[in-house]
Amino acid sequence: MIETVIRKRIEILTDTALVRRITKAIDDAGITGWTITPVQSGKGRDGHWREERVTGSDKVFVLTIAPQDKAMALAEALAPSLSSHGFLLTMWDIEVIRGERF
Amino acid sequence: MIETVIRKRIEILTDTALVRRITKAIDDAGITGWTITPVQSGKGRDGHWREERVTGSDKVFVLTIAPQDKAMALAEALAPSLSSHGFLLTMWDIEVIRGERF
Amino acid sequence: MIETVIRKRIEILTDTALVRRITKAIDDAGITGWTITPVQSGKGRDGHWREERVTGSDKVFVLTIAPQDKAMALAEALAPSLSSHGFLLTMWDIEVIRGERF
Amino acid sequence: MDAAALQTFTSPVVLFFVLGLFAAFARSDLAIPEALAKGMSLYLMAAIGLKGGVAVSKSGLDSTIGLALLAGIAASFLMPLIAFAVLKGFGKLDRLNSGAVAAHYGSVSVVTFVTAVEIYEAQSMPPGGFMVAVMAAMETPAILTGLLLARSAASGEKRPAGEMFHEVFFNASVVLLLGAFAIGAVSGASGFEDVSPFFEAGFKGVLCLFLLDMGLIAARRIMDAKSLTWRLAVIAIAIPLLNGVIGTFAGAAIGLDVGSTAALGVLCGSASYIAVPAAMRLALPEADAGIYLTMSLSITFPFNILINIGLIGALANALVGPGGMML
Amino acid sequence: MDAAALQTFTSPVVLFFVLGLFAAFARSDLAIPEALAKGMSLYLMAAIGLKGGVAVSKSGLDSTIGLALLAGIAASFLMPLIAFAVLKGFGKLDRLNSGAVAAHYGSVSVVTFVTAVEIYEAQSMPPGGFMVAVMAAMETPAILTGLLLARSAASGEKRPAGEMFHEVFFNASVVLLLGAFAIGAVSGASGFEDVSPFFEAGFKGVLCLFLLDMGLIAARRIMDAKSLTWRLAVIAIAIPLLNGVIGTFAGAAIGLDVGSTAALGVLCGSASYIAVPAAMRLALPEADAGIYLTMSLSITFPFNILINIGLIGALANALVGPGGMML
Amino acid sequence: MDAAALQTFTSPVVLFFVLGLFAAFARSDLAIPEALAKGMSLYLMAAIGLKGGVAVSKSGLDSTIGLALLAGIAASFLMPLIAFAVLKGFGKLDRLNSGAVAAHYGSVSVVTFVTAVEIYEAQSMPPGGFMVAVMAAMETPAILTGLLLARSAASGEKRPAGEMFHEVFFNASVVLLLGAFAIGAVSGASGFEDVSPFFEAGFKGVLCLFLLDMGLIAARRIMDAKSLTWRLAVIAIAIPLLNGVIGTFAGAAIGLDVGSTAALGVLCGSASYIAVPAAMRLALPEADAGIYLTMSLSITFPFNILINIGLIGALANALVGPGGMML
Ligand SMILES: Nc1ncnc2c1ncn2[C@@H]1O[C@H](COP(=O)(O)O)[C@@H](O)[C@H]1O
Ligand SMILES: Nc1ncnc2c1ncn2[C@@H]1O[C@H](COP(=O)(O)O)[C@@H](O)[C@H]1O
Ligand SMILES: Nc1ncnc2c1ncn2[C@@H]1O[C@H](COP(=O)(O)O)[C@@H](O)[C@H]1O
Ligand code: NA
Ligand code: NA
Ligand code: NA
Repeated sequence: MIETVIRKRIEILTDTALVRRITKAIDDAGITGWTITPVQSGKGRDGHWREERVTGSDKVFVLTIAPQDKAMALAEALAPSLSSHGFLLTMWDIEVIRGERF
Repeated sequence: MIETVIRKRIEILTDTALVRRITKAIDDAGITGWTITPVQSGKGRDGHWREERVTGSDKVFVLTIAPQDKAMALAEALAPSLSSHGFLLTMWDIEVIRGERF
Repeated sequence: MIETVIRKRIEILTDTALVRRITKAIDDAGITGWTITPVQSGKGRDGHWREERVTGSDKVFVLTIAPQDKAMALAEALAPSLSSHGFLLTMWDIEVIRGERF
Repeated sequence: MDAAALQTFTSPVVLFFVLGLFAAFARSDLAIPEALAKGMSLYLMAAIGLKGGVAVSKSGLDSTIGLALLAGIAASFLMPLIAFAVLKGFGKLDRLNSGAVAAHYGSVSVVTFVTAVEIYEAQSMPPGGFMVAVMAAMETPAILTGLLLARSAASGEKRPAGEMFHEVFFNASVVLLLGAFAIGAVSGASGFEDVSPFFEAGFKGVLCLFLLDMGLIAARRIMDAKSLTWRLAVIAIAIPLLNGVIGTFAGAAIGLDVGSTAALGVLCGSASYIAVPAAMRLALPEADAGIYLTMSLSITFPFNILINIGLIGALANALVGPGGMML
Repeated sequence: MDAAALQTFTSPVVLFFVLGLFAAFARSDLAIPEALAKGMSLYLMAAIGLKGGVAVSKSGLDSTIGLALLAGIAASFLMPLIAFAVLKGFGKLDRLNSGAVAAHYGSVSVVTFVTAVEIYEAQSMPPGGFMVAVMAAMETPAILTGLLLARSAASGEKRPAGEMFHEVFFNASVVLLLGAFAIGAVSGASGFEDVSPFFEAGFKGVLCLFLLDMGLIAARRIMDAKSLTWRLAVIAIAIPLLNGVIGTFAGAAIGLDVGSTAALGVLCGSASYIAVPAAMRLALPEADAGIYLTMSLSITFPFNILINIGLIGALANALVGPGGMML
Repeated sequence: MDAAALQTFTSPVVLFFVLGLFAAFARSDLAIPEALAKGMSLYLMAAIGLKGGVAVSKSGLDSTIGLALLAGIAASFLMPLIAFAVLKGFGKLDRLNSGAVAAHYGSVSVVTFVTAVEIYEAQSMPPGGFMVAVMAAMETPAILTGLLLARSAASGEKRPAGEMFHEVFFNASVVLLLGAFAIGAVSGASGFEDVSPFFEAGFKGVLCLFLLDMGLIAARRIMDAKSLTWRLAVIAIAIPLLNGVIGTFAGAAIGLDVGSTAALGVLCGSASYIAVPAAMRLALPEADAGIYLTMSLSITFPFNILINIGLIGALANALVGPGGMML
């Protein structure tokens, strides 16, 4: 049986224009890496929104895998921006193989 | 320490053509929003399928975050279509910050 | 109340060029299907990487839903490649409806 | 017809399609990004619509055009009936899938039409510009017939009729084709001149790359196909032959010129693989997409491009060409 | 001006925009893939930059060009002040959102400019090539003014000034416009000849498809708009009218030819919906994107394309055209 | 040669590449959507293949063409040996990475070739159309040599030889280049005429935008590069110089015309950054992509475009040009 360890997976929905702030926060939290995946459209309190790269109004998911403590530090660091910038942050426990990397 | 609350994250794989039905069901369940992310290809019982926008046979993920009761109501509402339309629905518990939004 | 069953969701981040090996491993593990979603960019030990389809250096997520035993068999089968090929594998428990399909 | 048939196989447009088929069968990893394929299909529709509109702004409207429109619409409504009977009988498909497939054969394929226009123009029998409007008019009526045929078999919620009609009239390709047609008619030859380097000069080249992609898709699909029986494969060749002949005779009967006669034949013989599949996903999700897409895209489409366009051209020539039977 | 105004509405470029509006309002599913829309906007900027540079390499630099640049930069810095006052007063917007919206009206819309150039060229009053450089220079100063106006209202972290200045000078569209302009100036007419089939002949056709997409986006956005009041809608028409008049008089005052005068008017009257929204997301994330995008993209942009370009052209003609008041 | 060298730097094609480098170094957010970049690279390969095929259909086949093909294939097989020795010795790379990098330098870069053809045509020394076939033939043999060299170092599963051979012959770019070449040869000048507005007139413009993107990618990659040593940077310039000279002498020796001689030099001097990296990911996943991509894409590619193409052209001229040494 291979060994797995528990880590947190954090996914943050954010405006493309603000990605650098998030990834900087991830780096600052001492997390080893991140991955960005595309998003097509969505609806929130602001009403329906569509991917409109022409007007620069598109969003992406930034996802990162980190040990519990670093994950909480990241969430803590981002919390103030969550309301002002309309980020959406979700996290949950996952199992990873090669846990020493994260 | 920031506070997190537990919500359900539901992800539904569906034909692009049927997205409106899903998002309508989400709105009807009283859930605050949804996000759509692209899908490239996949294999299921129907055999290998590729993103073929030319023939309109592409799929997307619709994901939505909701409290337990609304999530179950949504799953209940979509259940009949699951077999007829070949949706794939997965859900799991996540922690969110700013839980009052969902 | 509809019935849900617990399955494992496995997501593997991999080079596009290596996708076929992963899907072959999934098929070999007797899992019913898989879905591929796009990835835009990321940072790991190798430094910042961007989606560069021109040079073929892009990545995707391969995700598959399977019962516990088959999921572990898959993880076991992929483990050796994880270090040599730089895959990133995460998995967690989810609830699915129509569990008999997976 | 020999020289003409040969010409088909030395045309870069057709050869790129063959290259796509070949590359897919050889399991090459050649692929066209979807955004680009989508863009090319929008371009082709805008260009063909514009050209048609400009042509009509020159030639004006007459009763033949009205007749051609009526014939096209009638054909789109009625052709699914034949297909349905054959699919249920010889094809052994159930009512639901027979209806879904039948709708595809009543509708049309824009790219088949466009390729036929290129080929007929090279054979000095250019179809009239108004045939673009006929094509747009034929796209969606078949959907209604197909649904009526399948309906009693479909379980689950029925879609409101309003939603269906909206789709028939405001479907993306109908809007773009007719919109560009109207723009061409309004701005006429002088307005078109400015945009013609883009929409006219580039046309065949874009068609080459688009057919390369279609070749890839058609061949890859058939290699994955699971639900296709030999009976269905036979039908996917027999129906375009039959409908092609019907359409060509109809064109000759209402007095169209030779190019337009052939074009009507091609429209009748062609099968939709864009608008109708999308509609069927919505209206008849239980129908097997593996069947209707494989038949229309992987068998009928290549058969039309490589063989049927040539046959229909020859028939039209024999009927209303120089020295034709019906002149 | 009647014939000219009519000409606007028979130009395929404008008609495709109308088609886009129509398709979106009719809730058709017509859509242009984003990668393509982005590509077309890069193409349009590269092409217009090149053309401007080649024109300047022919005509050389003179003091008028310097004056035009100065006038443009001054306008971009100052126009947000007027807009800000109107938005806070009549528009009843708060300080933060007033500043954010004002920045958009000080900056420019590349596509509005490009469409105006096409229309004025068809009316035999082509703007000078150097106006491309004026446009590039006008894109970003307004961002600074808008931020200063909004700043005291903005909570949270302030962005370092260095980051702001970097964005003003190395913004993607500024770099591409000025870079292509420099390439055109360096390689001149002979170097341009080789690439002109792509960048010149294809230009209007690409503009057609791009405006089709803009029509779709503009109309869809306004149908979803929630935060738009009638006061804001009125302002989104009044400001381009006012700024257009100011810019046209400024152009006449510094002695520009009739086409360049009109072009300066259009630049002043147009509102950014690419560079400035992106900057506002970064610098003023609390501002409501629903307001500024809907105003600039869904009201001002269509108003400029369909009406204001024509009005400004007529005004420029009256001022410095043949027999104009100021000659 | 001075005028010719200068000409390189007033060519829009090269200037757009420089603009891309500049924008990336200035950390501008300018970016080309990947779908578009992929599409442009497919377009360039289809166009160059077609043109080559049409040229051969005019000139016919002769023994020189056969010799050029043989020389190219031999070079692709053998050049990795030199590179491997240098990389292990001077470069201090391990066996595995030396083999992986060596494969890149044995193979070719389509865009370098295409740019060279544009530049040599402007200098009135157009390479022969058959050089496209030579290029296609040179793409993949180097992969085999590179793998043999690296293999003993590679751990883990070995790939079946069949899979490797399939990739060598049915690699996307090989299929597209040779397929389009065959289409050009079959349909000849008359068939090409129809599609030439798209594939010929648009060619240089597309190349401009593609090189803009390449400049962005090359510069951004080197700014992120971690594993690059100064020794490797020196090698990434020395090998294209050396291989360029070898290829040019080989071309002269087998009696190619001056343009084709230079083109063979450029093919030998260029390094793959598409086909070979993709193959290495599959076959040698443990090799460091940061090394081989940065060397071939961020150093060798710009060096070839900006300097080496000019040098090789001058050498070819000195050898077999008018009054050349070897005539
Ligand atoms: N309950 C939800 N589930 C999933 N995504 C959501 C939800 N609420 C908001 N979103 C996403 O977050 C974005 C911004 O939401 P808001 O800040 O509410 O306007 C929306 O465009 C959606 O993509
Ligand atoms: N901690 C992490 N969280 C999320 N994604 C990661 C993480 N570490 C690495 N990655 C992703 O995995 C890819 C390869 O990582 P590496 O093998 O460390 O170079 C990166 O480009 C990222 O996309
Ligand atoms: N076990 C699975 N894991 C992940 N995705 C799946 C799985 N089974 C099916 N899918 C996805 O669901 C789609 C439809 O599946 P099916 O309804 O079985 O044809 C496939 O194309 C896959 O993208
Ligand atoms: Na038909
Ligand atoms: Na303005
Ligand atoms: Na080489």
